[in-house]
Amino acid sequence: MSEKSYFDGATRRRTLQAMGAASVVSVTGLAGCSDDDSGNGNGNGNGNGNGNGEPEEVSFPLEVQLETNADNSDRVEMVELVAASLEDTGYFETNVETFEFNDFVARILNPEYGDRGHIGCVGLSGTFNPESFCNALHHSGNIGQCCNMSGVSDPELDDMMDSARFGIEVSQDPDLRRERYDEIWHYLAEESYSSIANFSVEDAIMNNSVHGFNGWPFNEGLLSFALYSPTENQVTWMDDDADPRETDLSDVQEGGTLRVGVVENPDSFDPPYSSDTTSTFVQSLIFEQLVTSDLEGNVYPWLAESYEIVDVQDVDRADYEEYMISVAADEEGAIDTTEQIIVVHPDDDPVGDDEVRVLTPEEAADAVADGVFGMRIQYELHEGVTFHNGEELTAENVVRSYEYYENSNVSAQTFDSVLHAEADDEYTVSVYAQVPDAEAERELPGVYILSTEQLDEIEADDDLDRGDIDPREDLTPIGTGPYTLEEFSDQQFAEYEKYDDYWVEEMGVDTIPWFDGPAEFPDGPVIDEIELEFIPDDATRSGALQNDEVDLTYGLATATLDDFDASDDFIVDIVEAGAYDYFQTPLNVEPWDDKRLRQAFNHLIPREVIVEEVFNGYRNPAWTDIPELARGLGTADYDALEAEIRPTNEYDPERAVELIEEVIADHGYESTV
Amino acid sequence: MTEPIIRVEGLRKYYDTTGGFVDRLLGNEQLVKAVDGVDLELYEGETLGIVGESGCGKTSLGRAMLRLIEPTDGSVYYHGEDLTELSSRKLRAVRKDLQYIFQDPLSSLNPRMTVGDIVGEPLDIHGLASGAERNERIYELLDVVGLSPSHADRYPHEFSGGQRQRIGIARALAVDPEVIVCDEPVSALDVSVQAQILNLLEDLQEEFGLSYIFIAHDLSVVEHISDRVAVMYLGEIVETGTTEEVYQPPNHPYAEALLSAIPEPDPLWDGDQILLSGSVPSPLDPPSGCRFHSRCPKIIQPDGVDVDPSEWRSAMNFKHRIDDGSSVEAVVARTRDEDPAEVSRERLDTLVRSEFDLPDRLSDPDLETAFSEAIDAVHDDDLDAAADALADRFRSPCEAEPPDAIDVGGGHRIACHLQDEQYADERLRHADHAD
Amino acid sequence: MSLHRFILKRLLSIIPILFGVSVITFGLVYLTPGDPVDQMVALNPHVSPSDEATLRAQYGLDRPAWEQYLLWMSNVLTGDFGQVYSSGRDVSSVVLQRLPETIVLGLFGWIFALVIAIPAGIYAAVNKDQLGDTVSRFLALSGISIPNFWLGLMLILIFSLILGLFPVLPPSREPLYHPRMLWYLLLPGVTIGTAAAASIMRVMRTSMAEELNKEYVTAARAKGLPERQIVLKHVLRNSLISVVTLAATLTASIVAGSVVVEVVFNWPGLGREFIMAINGREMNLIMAITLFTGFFVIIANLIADILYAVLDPRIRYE
Amino acid sequence: MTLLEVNDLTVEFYTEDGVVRAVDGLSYEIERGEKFGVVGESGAGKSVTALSLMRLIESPGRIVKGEIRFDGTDILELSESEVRDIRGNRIAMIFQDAQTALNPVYTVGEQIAEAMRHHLGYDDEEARTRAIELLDQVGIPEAELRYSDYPHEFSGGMQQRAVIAIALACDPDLLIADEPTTALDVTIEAKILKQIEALAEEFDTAIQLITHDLGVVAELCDRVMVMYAGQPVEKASVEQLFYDPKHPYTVGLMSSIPRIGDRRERLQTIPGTMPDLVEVPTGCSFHPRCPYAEEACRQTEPQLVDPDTGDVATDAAAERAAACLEYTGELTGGLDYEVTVEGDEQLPIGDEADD
Repeated sequence: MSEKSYFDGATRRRTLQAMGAASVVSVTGLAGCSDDDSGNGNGNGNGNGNGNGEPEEVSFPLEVQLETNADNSDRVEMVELVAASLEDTGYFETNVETFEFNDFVARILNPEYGDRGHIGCVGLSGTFNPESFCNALHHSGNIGQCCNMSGVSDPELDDMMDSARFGIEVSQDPDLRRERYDEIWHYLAEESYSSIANFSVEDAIMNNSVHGFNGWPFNEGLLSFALYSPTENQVTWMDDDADPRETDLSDVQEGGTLRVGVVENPDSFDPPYSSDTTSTFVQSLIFEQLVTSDLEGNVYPWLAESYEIVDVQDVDRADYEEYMISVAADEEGAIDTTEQIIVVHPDDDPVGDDEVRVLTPEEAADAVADGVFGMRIQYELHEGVTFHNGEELTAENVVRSYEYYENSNVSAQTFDSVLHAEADDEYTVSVYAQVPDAEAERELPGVYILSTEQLDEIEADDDLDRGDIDPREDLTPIGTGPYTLEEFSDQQFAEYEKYDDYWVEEMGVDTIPWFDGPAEFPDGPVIDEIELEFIPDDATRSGALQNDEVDLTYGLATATLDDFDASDDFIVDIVEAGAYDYFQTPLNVEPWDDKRLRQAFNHLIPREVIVEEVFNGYRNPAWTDIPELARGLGTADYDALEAEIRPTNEYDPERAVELIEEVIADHGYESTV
Repeated sequence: MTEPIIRVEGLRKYYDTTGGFVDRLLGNEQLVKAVDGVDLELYEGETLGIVGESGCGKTSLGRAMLRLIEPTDGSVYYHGEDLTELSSRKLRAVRKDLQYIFQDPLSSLNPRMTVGDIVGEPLDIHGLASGAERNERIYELLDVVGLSPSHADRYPHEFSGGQRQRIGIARALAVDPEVIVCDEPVSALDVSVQAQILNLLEDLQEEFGLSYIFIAHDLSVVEHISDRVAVMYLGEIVETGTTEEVYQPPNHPYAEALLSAIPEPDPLWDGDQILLSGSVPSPLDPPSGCRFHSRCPKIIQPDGVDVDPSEWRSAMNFKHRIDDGSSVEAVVARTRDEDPAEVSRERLDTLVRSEFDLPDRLSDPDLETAFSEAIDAVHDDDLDAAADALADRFRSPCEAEPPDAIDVGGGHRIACHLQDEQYADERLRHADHAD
Repeated sequence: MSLHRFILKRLLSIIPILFGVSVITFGLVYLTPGDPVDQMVALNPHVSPSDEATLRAQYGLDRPAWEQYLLWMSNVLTGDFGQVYSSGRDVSSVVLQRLPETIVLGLFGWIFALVIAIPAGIYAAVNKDQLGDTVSRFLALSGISIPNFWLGLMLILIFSLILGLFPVLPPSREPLYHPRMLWYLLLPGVTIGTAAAASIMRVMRTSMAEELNKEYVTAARAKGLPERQIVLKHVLRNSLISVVTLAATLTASIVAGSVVVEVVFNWPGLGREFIMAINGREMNLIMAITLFTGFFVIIANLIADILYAVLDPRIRYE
Repeated sequence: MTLLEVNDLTVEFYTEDGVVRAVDGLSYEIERGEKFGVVGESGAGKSVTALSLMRLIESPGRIVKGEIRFDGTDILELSESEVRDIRGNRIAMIFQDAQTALNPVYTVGEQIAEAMRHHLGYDDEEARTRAIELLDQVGIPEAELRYSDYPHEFSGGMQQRAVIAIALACDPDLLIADEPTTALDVTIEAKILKQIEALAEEFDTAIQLITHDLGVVAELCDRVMVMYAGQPVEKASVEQLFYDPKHPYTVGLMSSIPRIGDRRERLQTIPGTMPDLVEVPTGCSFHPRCPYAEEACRQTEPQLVDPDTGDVATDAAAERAAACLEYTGELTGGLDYEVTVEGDEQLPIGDEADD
């Protein structure tokens, strides 16, 4: 049975990112770089960051402490393996320290963490956006944030990362963007600021009644993707009799009930008022977005029949200055307004300044009206799409939905790119980006489209607040999605039924312009009822599957997956996912400021051994910093990239020792090795 | 007379059994008056016996005297120094001279210490001896109380009751005290052993010039060992005097009753036993006036009443029952055949008279009238009215005023209204009836 | 003192106790690193320090501890236990929804414990030092030593997965009072009650064996009463007095045990909620659950005190 | 007619230190309505004897031999349920410490009534009424109210009365009173003794009174048996015992009691203590403490004999017996003590008070 504790589930739940489920990661710590640090890694050699201020004599074997969170036993094991690997060279004396999850997060988010000279290890979750595999770890703006633990402050790298996403050129030229990311991966391989150890997989385990199921890299979309996704000709059906390994679309059976063991209780059914992956999981059967995605992250219009980037302008955030209003900010940086802050003037610092200039929705509308915006994407909506309450989808729904996302739990990630949404006519809506953004096609439409009637009801009823779209508040969520929520019992179960007037079924999947699947592909999901059972404990969830109380579950400990895989009664589905574990060496502390030592460290991570020994093969070694799922926009040629970078990430103690010896010799460090 | 070695003045010890803060706030204070204003003297070399029934406050008195429990009020002068005022440090020094022997030797001896350590402990505490000298002293003490030095290495449970009491005595003697308070030292022992211990105590007194306060409920033991005796009843001393004065003949009706009740080890002895009515009242709410009045066979009759003392006693018992009772059944018990609440007035009258051992007609007509009224009221199940009917006539001076302790000569003090000249007639009446 | 006044007094005394509990709990949570905002946004690269600060200000988390506490306290006094930060739901409604689940589970564990322990304790005491006593002593020792979660998992493995007698998941579509629940509750009830049963049994045995040696037992025998009547009437009631004490203190451990058991058996009770609350640093929820469970533990003790007096007339309400 | 006949009763206890013979070859009989005293100090085996009569000896104790004929039937031969029919019904017991003998959690009334319900088949109401009557009879005022009081609400004296009421509940033929007044104050003791005496008379109940207090024996009993170390050492009528004791132990006991009006400076004592029953001295078990002990006493175990004739008198019916070698002529020094009676009463036993 599983060794994973329930803490793991909670850990998973707490991370919020637009798409990616974040797992927690640990990093090795380097000092928080002050602004005047030259910051290109090896330029800051005086090692002033040693916690107590007294630079210690560097001598080999080098004492180093590796740190991670204690509740993730796999990660702890991995860190211990790495520590042993360091020790084996004879050049390190290691100590592994573990912390309770919350303590550890607080520890590494301290901007001074990098000064302590420790090597931290955390897990993060990336998305289809290649940026999610470099920015959070290395951008100087993320020191003390998530999750530049060691305080990487490299203006050149910052520029590279910014220019791979923002600006007219990249936003219009995906190839240019891919090239720029390739440069970043090479740069990172050379500097070795971080060492990504592995990429996770998403698992799904089901019994033989489940047919055609294919996984999705992010578990919040696992079920909705598998049930029905024309982008990949994906459909799941129930059939107790046929061999589940034969998944020909001609065998599709309609009807049945799918029972799913879900890892958490959802916080809320209100899309912007929940940030846990399970909430998205349960919402994604009910709500839909303007666009959808395939397994490589390519974006397809969905509720929108089509979309078009109609305008890109060379605007940066300072250009909104004339529309901005001035608002007070307290010492902590809290900005005193009830309006959604869309843009803070880049020259202002809420923490340092008493007043900051900000752009709120009203001024954003003004700016757009004056033609000041970064990008405009225009969406043509399908006509005849109905909500579960019969309401028809119009541009109004889209605009109201964006408004509803203001000041919500997910407003930070929504309004870091969205500037404004505006109805052009009944079925046409434009969404504006703040600056030219290569990710705009994916980022801008990242909201669920909600029922206007429901939003009106919330506004009209004194007893209802934003965030109350939830059966626990006696409000049944209403979307355009293929399933309606029939019954929900907090901490226990949710029951869905197929929505009879689902628009794809009404229109026929063939009417979707980009669809080029086979004729047998159904016009909507085929399973009649979905029952979700919320079972946080891995062992219990696994037991429920074995006892035929659920048909499918996911997120089981890797140790149990082999058993299921070996059994004829169960099928294990694995796809590579975006979560990754990474180490960061304290690059602002001597001798780690020498990139050769960091490279040596990178060579000392036994990635293959880790994957096999610790994760039972249910993870992939990170030969580059970018996983397969993000390769669409993250590299020009994935295989070539891997061929070039992989040597820097191979386990190679001999090379590591060479590098270390060079460092010792060049700096004249004492060594007794 | 010489100055007493210990003089107790107005000593009180109240125990608070109040339920807690809330009750105190509501004025529901409950105080057990275990010792309530005791005056005593102990002279050098003498044994002062303190007797009384269980619950009369003997033990509290003994312990409060040595401040083993903190007295509520009053003074205890030891060689003129008030123990109740001493600081705890000074008190400890004085304690060396004042020792205490417990009733139950087993529970007062630490079961995990050897006899040698038990006896040696006071030596250590007061720094009196150490090393070889200490051992020698322990052996000596054991020898003095009739144990062998070889016993020093054994544990209390290996000894018989009498031997344990000897150990307790040896421990008390270790510090060479002046005064020992013996709290029921022999009541747990077999008679043959009891005699041994009593003899031992007497021998030790002679040898070391000790003064004893000897607390016991056994009057024969107290008489045997004591020079002077104090008789206690409900927290008060009712009589003090030399053993002779108190015992031969007894003066206070309580002392008299106590003495008469002792079963005489002589099958042909036919002394009259005085059987006290009722049991000892609660010290939470002691009777008014003379505390003994509720049981006293010689309770004084009011002016104008002159009946047989036993009739008067019965009449008063009836009155008290009416006062305390709540229903007819409380006055006369229900039997299988009869329910006093159901019977006729006449039958009730008969039942009550038989219950309280009253004659068919009370010999005093006024009393009979009042009694009759009371029965009427009881028959109507109105006990309050019955109480009112009796209130006037059924009344004793003993209920009204507490008696002063009257010194009848040479320190012999008796606290009884009968000693008061104004009740001389009453004394005569009892003398008459004694024949 | 009358029973009414005693109960009233004890109920009043709950207030300072709960106040103390709340101060301690608040202090502990406050001193623990991290707050709800950390938990919500810590690993989200999109959230800026300013966003975090704004959130903190919104929840009042930027104020000094004492101010936060006073605010919380004054809200509680008006019956407002605040909201769950992450979902915005009323804490009181969350707690009230979970409470019956935990009470049912706890009660069931309780009843199981008593139903097993008391007869077993009687049996062991009456057959002291014989085979049955030795066996029961062994079982009791095992019962005390086996960790809850392990026992729960083993029961699921054996009775659900291997023997197929019980479902793994609670019949969530049935109301709590549905008879099917009784069947399902057996395994979690056994899990939660085993340790308690073991301790109660041992105390029952000791206490009964001790009572059996008392003179009133000889006196009862001397009356010619049958042994069965002596044990079940005279001795049992006296022995139960110490069991009641233990049983009351065990309430706390049953509450604590429910945390683990609820997770293993997927029981939607307060215990599971509590774990999530702690992970999320949901101060309001932690405080409310602590207060509620504290309240119930105190009530259990109060009931025990009343039971004492029912069992033992010598005990006065003080 | 003989109500109880005990023959050669021997009770042993198995302890870690060895076998303890708590009662050794005890024989006596009690007539209907008779008051029979058993005297001795702690450890003499009095209470064990009492419990044996009701077959209440518990492990590790065991009645190893002898017979207890009650009204012609040997109790030791009866089945457990037959014994239960006798217990509390035909033989009842008054316990020494009423406080511990009463179950603290049931009302006094209930504890009286339950035996009646059990033995006499009374219904609740009958048992209750009778219990109230009994409480009244044993001198508890307001019996009806007191019926529902709990033991702790009774004073020590009242508790003892309640225990007496329990014993009398089923109108027993034999009442075993085990130190019934030892824990009480003299004032109460006197009343209770009187009460027991009166009630025994009323119910025509025989009493086996167990006590260490010779005063109590003198007051209540017709005949007496003195026990020492598990054995009977003297049997006599109460007058004989007090005015003409035949065993040195009896003499020692009597002279060690302080008496009111006794002006002796020192009490006579019996040196030493009752022997540990694991190691009973050879010969006469009293010899180590006996002032008249001779070598023979160490060697020979004396039997109960008629002190006048020296004939063996170990059977239950023997009226007068003492276990001392003196009476079999085996002592050379003789017993040298004198009983004096102060006052002018006439001794009932004539002039053979001394030896």
